[in-house]
Amino acid sequence: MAYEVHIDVFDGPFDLLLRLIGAQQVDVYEVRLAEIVDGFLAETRRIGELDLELATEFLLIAATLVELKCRRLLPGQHDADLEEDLALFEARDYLLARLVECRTFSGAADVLGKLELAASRSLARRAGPDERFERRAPDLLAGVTADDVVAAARRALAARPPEVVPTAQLVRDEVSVQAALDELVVTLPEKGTMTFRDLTARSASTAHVVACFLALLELYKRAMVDLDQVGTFGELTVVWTAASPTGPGEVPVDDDDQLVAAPARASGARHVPDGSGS
Amino acid sequence: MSALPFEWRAEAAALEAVLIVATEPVSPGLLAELLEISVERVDELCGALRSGYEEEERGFELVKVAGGYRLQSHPAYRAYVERFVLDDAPARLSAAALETLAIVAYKQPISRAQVAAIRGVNADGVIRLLTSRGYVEPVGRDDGPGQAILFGTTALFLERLGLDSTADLPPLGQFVPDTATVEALERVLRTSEDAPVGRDDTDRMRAEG
Amino acid sequence: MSALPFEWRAEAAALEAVLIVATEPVSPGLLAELLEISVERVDELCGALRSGYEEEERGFELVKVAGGYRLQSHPAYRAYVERFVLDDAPARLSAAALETLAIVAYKQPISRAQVAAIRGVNADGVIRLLTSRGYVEPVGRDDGPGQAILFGTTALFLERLGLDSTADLPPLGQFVPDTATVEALERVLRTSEDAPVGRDDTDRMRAEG
Repeated sequence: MAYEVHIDVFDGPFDLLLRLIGAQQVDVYEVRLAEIVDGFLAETRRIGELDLELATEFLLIAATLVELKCRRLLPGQHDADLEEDLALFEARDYLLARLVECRTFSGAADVLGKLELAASRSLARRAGPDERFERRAPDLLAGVTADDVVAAARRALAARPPEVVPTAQLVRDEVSVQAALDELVVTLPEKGTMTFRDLTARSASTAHVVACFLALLELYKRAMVDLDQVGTFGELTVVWTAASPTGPGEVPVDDDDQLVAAPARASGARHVPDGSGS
Repeated sequence: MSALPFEWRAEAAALEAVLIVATEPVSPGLLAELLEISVERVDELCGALRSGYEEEERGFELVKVAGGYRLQSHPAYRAYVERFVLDDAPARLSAAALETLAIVAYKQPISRAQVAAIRGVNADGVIRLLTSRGYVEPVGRDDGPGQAILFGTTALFLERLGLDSTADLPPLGQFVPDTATVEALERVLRTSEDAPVGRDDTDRMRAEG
Repeated sequence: MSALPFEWRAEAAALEAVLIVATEPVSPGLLAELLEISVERVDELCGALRSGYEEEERGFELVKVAGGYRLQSHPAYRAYVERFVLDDAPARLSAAALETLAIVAYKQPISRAQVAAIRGVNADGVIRLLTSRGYVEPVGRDDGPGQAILFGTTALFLERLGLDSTADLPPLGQFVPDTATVEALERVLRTSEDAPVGRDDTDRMRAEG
């Protein structure tokens, strides 16, 4: 499945748009990136869950588009001095090399896909030796006890760390404390009392949970909520204490903590506290 | 194939295709259904294939066992097959394979995909090994759209462990150890067994003894 | 079998007997050892068996994949085999997964970061997927300061693609875009304002989509 864009100058799959721009059939100048991003977000909301692969693909192409567009928008060479020129050439060569490499591997991927399809038409013989040879095979369970089996089961079922889906880099700079604050001042007065766990149960990313937590601290600072936690790592309960409900945007945040810059690397996401434990 | 009447050849080849991928004897009824021909025709075709293999002195033969047809190695080449089975066979289960067996034992009936989800790696190879050794067997199919094969442990598995039924397996309990415990467990395992605790089922277990 | 020289027949039949009980591709080396003949002879015999099956239009075929010989159903009878084996069909890979797989296949051993640099996006999720499918596995660590895990393709990858070894991958060079395409890309990247995008250029290259 490929994500499709619907904008004034183009209607179709996103990667096709990139190819058309490459073929100079659509002027990158006329493509409004904001429109595409809005369309993508709307589509994501419609689907209800974030398809990581789709989102990744989207980002790859969107990033390339941004770079293409930057090149087009930059002033002509007359205005730049030599050093900037060189830097520009370097950046352009780098981008060109990257595009060429991308195309090369997507061509190779097509062929691998065809090989896979062709090979899937045959099925391997996997029957193994029949019962006439059974006694020849050594008993693999020699010396294994029921206790060994239960230990192995516990190991297999418990030892694996929970899967952490690295959504952090996909929402970078898009999660703001202000937005989280606006959500909270609508949700909290309605419910009166909520646990932080319930409050963030539907968060799409760790970054959003962090934003909610920072927004809560902001509200706490303004004495609009009460926070209660029974012991370290205990459930965090939030009680709305402000007199009247407040509308979105009416509680501004200091500019300094406006943006939650999510960690750039996915592995970093594991170390971001989920908020419920502080 | 050339010994067969021309119009039979495609049907006979289709039978060969199904029998080569089958891991259990296939009943004439099922073969008839698959090829949309009569059971009598299936028996005729299998008879023709069987005598064809015999005449051509092939290394495999077509036999009817347990109510179904199956391809198997010809008794004349038993010595080679035995040498191969011994050569190829691991002497004992790796830690990773034992974990897969344990998951099947406690979570049966369970599909390959569910085992893979718990193990975090593809488990097809290990399940194939466990099935071929008779510790694990297909016990049914999932109701879901994919109708995935569900696996369970066998009587042989219980016998080898000295248990009467799977109910006699030690209770799994609410076992959620912290990281330190897990690490300690793994250390113990590493030192008590010479088998490495493999994280990857795909590299098949090698003989250690 | 009858097409083979008389003195080869018993050896060829012994090969058939071993291959019919094998669950994985069997290396020519192991076959040579079992039959006490040379590897070259094994290859010759397998080649003869293979073309024999083809001529006789059998329902199975002999192929060399992942460094070994194996029997498999003939693609012509896929429909029957698919009807017979309900599950098991591994899910097809997405375009993004295939692209990452291609990068690992051609550039192995390669780290996650190197894959990400080529794809332009974080590749952790896709590599985890490919690892869990058994197509890709850690093969070592980088010497550099980070000691990054290096990934390579597995035997299963070769099996699933029907390749004998990674050397059989089509040469990467044939996928490099041609000069016209590269020039077109370069034109787009050119920043000079006095070179607006020419409408008359549009016919030079057609979009593939």
